[in-house]
Amino acid sequence: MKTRSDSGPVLDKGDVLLEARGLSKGFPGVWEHLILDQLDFDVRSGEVHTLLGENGAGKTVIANILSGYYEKTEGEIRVKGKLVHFRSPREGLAHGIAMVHQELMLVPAFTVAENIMVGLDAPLFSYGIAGVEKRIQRLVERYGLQVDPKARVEDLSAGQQQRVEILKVLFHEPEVLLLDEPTSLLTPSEADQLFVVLRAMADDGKGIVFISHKMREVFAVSDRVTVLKLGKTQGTCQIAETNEDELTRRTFGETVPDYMERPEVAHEELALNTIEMVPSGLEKKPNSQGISLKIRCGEIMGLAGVSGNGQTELIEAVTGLVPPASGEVWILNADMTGRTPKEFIERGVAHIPERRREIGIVEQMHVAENVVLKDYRKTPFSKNTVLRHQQISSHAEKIVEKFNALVPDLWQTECRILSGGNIQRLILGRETWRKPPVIIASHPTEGLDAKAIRHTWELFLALRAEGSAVLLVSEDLDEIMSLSDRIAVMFEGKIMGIVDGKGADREILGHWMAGGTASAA
Amino acid sequence: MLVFGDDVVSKMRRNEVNKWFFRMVGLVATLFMLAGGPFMASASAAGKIALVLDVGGRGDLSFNDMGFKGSDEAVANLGVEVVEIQSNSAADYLPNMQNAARSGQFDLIVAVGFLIADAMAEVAGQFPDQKFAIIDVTWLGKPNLMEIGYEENKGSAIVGALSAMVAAHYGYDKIGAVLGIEIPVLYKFEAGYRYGMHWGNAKYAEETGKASDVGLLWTYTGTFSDIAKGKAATEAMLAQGAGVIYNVAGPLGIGDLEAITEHLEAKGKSAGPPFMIGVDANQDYLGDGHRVLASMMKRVDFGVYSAIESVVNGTFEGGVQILGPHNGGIAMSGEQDLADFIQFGVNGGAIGASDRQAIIQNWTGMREDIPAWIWEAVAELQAQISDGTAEVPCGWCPDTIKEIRAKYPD
Amino acid sequence: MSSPSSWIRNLTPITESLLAGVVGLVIGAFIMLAFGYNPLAAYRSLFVGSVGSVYSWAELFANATPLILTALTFAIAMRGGLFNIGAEGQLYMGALAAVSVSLLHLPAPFNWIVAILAAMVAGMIWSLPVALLKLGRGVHEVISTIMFNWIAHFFAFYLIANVLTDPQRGERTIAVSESARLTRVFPDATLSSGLFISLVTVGVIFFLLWRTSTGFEIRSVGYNPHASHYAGISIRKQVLRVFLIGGAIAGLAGAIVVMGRPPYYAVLSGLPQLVNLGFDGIGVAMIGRNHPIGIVFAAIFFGGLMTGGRIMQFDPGVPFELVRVIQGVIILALAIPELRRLFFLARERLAGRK
Amino acid sequence: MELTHLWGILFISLHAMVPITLAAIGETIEESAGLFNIGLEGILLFGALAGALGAQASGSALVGLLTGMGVGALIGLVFGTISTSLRGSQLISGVGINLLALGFVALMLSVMGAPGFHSVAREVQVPLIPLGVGNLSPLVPITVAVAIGVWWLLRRTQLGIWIRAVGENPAAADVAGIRVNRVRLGAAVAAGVLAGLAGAYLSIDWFGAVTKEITAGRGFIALAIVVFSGLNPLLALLGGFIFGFFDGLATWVATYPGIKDIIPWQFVAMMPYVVTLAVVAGMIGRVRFPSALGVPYLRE
Repeated sequence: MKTRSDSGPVLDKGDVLLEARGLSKGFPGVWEHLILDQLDFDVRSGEVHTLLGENGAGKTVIANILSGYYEKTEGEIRVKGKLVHFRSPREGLAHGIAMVHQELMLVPAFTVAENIMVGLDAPLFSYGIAGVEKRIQRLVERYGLQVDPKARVEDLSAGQQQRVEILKVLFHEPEVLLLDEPTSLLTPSEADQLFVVLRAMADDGKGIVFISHKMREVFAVSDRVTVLKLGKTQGTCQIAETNEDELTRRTFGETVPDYMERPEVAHEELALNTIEMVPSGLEKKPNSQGISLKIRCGEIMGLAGVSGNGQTELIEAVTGLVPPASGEVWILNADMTGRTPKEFIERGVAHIPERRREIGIVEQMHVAENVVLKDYRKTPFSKNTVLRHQQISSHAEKIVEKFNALVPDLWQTECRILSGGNIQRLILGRETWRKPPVIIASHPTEGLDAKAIRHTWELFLALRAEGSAVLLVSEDLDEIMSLSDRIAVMFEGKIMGIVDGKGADREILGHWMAGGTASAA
Repeated sequence: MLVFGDDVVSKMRRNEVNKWFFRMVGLVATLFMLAGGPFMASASAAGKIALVLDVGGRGDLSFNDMGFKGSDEAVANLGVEVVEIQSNSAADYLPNMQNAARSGQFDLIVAVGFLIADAMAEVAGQFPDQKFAIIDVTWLGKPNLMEIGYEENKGSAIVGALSAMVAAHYGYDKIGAVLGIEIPVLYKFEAGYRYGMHWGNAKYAEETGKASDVGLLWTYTGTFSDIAKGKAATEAMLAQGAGVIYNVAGPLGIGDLEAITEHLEAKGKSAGPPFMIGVDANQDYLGDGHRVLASMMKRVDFGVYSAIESVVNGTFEGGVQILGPHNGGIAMSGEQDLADFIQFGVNGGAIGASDRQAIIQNWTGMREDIPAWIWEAVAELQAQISDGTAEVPCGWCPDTIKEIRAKYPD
Repeated sequence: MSSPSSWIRNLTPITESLLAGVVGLVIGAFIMLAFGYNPLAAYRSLFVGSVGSVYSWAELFANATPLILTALTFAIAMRGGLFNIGAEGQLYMGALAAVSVSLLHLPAPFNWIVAILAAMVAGMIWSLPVALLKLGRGVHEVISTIMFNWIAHFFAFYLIANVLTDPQRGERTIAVSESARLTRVFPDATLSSGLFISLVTVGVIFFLLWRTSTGFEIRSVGYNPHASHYAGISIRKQVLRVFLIGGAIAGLAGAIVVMGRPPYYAVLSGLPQLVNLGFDGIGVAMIGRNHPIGIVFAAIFFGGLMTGGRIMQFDPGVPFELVRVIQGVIILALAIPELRRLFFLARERLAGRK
Repeated sequence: MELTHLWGILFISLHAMVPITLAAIGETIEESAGLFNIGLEGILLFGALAGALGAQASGSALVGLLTGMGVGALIGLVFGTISTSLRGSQLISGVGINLLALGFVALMLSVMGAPGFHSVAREVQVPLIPLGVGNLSPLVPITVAVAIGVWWLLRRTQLGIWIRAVGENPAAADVAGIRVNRVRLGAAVAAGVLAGLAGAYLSIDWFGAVTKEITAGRGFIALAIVVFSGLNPLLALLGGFIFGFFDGLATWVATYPGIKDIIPWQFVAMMPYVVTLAVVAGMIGRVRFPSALGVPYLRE
């Protein structure tokens, strides 16, 4: 497949397409240190250049600056040797630089074609939707990015939405494509398909910048790799000249254990029990079937799966946020089907939500208020509906201290100015201080540094030792395998299988995550 | 994130702005203090008058504007100075009256509108040496207060008779009344109009030998401001065969007349019938002079003017004065005051000065087209009302208006 | 927490509001010049007329009294994430309910309390369908409050003309009985003890919002309904609460106007003493940043403009409409958070030029 | 009921529909782009005054309509600037516009002769189209055309895609290279133009006069109609007609002899409001508004 795009320029392999020298970026007032510090980086025609690094290493910021969405603080950027200064993403696009954002930059109410039209430079009163749909079809066929141009984006799965994002930039025939963690929403096989696409585009002479923190992917697709740590480059090398261990060391500093040893906790009582339960929102899926999930007290159940396969709906059902479409939810031997979130909380269900800024906290309220977001109505924090600030303060202080949250002031600081990591610390503290019998944790360590991740894991194990049941929902297979007593895999609203955490086979899990039906050994 | 960055920068600047700001506030306050001499200004030679209006304010081309007309004439003829005080809310009535009285600079304070009655009662008692006058109120009884009441029912009876006879003459079997908010003063208009219609029907039968059964269409629109209601109500009445529409809702007359104008235009005509009857002021000049048949003039201007005049002449006396057909305080519009009111309309921007001649011509033509006996009949009723032989009912409250509606049905 | 610099920073909203006030007055001055009035003389009257004497202060507070309450109605809804512009209609109902209590001829000590309670209940009843339509049928409160305001308008007209009519004085309803009238603070000013009821309400709402779990829930839902649902707070309950509390306060405003605004103590036909109090409350709430204390200051400011505006008509002869123009410009200026910064930049630039 | 009555009520409804619908459609454009302007009432009032003055100064109704639109555009520009580049509060500036208009228009009228009132000569009013059964204002078909045109604009053009994208997800639009604030400003000006036209219609077509209270709450009714329509201009047209119909019907029916014995006029007058509420409550499904409605856009 060597068909060139209709308008794409002919490029020689190996030419430097995009080059950054001494790139720095600071957010004064928010971060004391520079988020990017004197970074050199380039991407050449015909290569896939991976930016590898932990969360918070500055990968996204680089991409945002190179594509024109952020302005750099210092340094220079050249496109094919010519010094440029982008003030907007559109200027970046005009120079052939396009970015696919990690968070979806889509209009949910629009169709796929309409979403693509948003970025077109068409005359005001034209309406080229038919042409756009046709061209999408062509791109879909060429790159195997299966998606219906007439479908409404909000009806698509996360993986499909990701494809729309890629289609959106492909439409502009970019020379350099920056993809920020594009696989985070894809199944392993979808990711592999994407890599084929990226390869094909590189072979077309485009330069691909691929951002990832997953080692497997780095080796699957890259030509070169640059490791980034806390805004500083740890060096660039050809993929052929390095290996996984070396990269892991450079990226994370240490390797994670496969399975954290822990003593047996023998409880027979069921903490969470769903009986043929179909979460609301999944009942319309083809062959939806009831989920029967049983978690004993003192057990950590890992729930693996690619996002968008029903985990969110399952969590909503077992926390009472949305009553299930059918079936029953039991918590500690009480039928909680159809009860309110408040009743679930009172029954002892803690919930560490995935969308922490959106539902985990009230951003405009102060730190202290957020710490008691679920407890303000209980003694000692209020008495006869009157809040007792003294008690709330000292409690919040304790939580902040115990979880090392960086918080300027309990009653002056609105939560919105806190970083994601600090918010997560507050939420972890709020949800676990009562030692709840049931903890539903969704991506609990996302955005935390390595030390905090370690703390969190230890916290879960400690709670487990005291008899708490944990439902750990994560896309990070490493985390799930390290922590879980048992691992369940979810795909398209169904539980594909459950295996013991100790000695779980990564390949079988991956197979289930992609919808395969292989049985556990 | 940039936003937060900005905020931090701005916070550093805020303190400085604050300090600077307080200095400025101080400066402004000082300026205020320095700006004036003593607060009360001196009174002019012939006298200074305060005119306190209710919330309707000016621009109704009827009641309130008539009050102004009276004071304007006093300015011109008597050399007094007049200060207009508008009320934004009923809460302003008492303070406005008090402020005027307390200032001591006014020789007379005139309140226009019965809603101010309670405020007047209090202030007139508080300031026994201040002279007051009030329009549309007759029940307060203070020695320093001239109360001027109007017999709107009688005037409405006269135009009611005219409406019924003209409608019958042009072959219509209905007349209409578009009223504003349901208030007692409007009951008086309604009562009189009903009486007049029945009188006119009887007179028509008597004069022509043909039975006349012109009926009444009427509606309270609940507004003195939404012109659309006047227009829609008038259109409805025209569709039901009304030949004359009585506007008893101030500015809604604009809509009444617009409806009539468009109704005529659709027939390729400009002159009525159908006609409108104007209210309070002489509104005959509107509609090119030939779509407003007549107006029930409530001479608020006379009331205001005579109160001012009595102060200037030193003949001011407290007590009730009733203005009605007998003394010209209530009258049907006639030729003598048409020119006067054309000027009123020109000043108000309602018509252009160049239209004057055409309007007078049209108006004369309109009136001449109506048989002389009708005008004579109207004059006869007016005389009967003046000498008391014709007793026009006056519906001041809901119960009496119900009786009147039963006695003089639609 | 209480360093001097933070103290002055806490004043920022106040200085911002004052700055907007000054900008409004300056632009108003130019408009006056354009219409041929002397702005200095006008502002002197405005100033002296609003704060120049005890009497003018009393009038200022009398004007502020109902505005504080209608602004609270709007503000508490805004705090709860709802756009309740129904104070206008609820106010009418409250006023009429307070008047109708005098039909009961209750003994003196209870009379005023019953009248106030009746008004609050009437206000709540009038806002209940708004809440129910929202909860049950998803009808946006902007639609329902606008419609209910108009329905209240005509319903009030009906009651005034047919049910509560004073048999001797058809232009108004029966009066509130003597024993239910709120005491006048000064013999000749229209200020009554209603002011204290307003201020107590401010205190109650302040306490409710920031010192009780109910207020916690209202604010939490207002900021983020999703997170509140997650935290176990019933959103539906807050919607109901916010409308009922708001309705009660607006009803109270109506009661205070008829019970404590001499000389009427009755509802006049056409509702001239009530119309627009609800809508003006929205402006007051916005200037006061939907904060009870801010609302008190904003209401004083509005009340001052109204009071001084009366005097402006006397000597300089500036028409009352101009006060509204100034109010409008001030509110527009208040809408601009950047004003402070623009102002600073302008000053910097001027200083640089020297 | 006779046929003439049906025609009469129809014409009243159509004429009442015009100002509400035009203002509502303007607001629809604006809200599609994410701006919420509560100041419609004020723009209508400014438009009414400007229309009358323009028509009289030029002697042409067309110029009057254009003047109304121009002044509306100016107010829209002020609102848009405050709400976009100045990052101001849309609600507060809307309330400010309402108050400013209330004061300014009354002030203007008071220096123009009779305070509070200004009439427009018949010759410079918009000429009506005689249809035999009644006279129709040309603004009626224009309003229908505007509704269809704006529907087309929002749903079937590139510009419409941009406007709606800016309202639904300004960050996504920004990434796609759309100047969010510029589009919003344009939408605010367009809304001002339509509201200004609606205002001019009041003074130089429907009533032939300006008064200080000429709008009588129509701006707020238009806001309600926008909510009713769920930002579909065609539904706004329908909503405007329904309201206009029942408003006209109420006033019309109240004139019938005998009706007052059955039901007091005050209850008849409530009809348009009750019916609108009932229709909205009876609609299936909740209306959906742009996700970013009312939220100022700041690039992170």
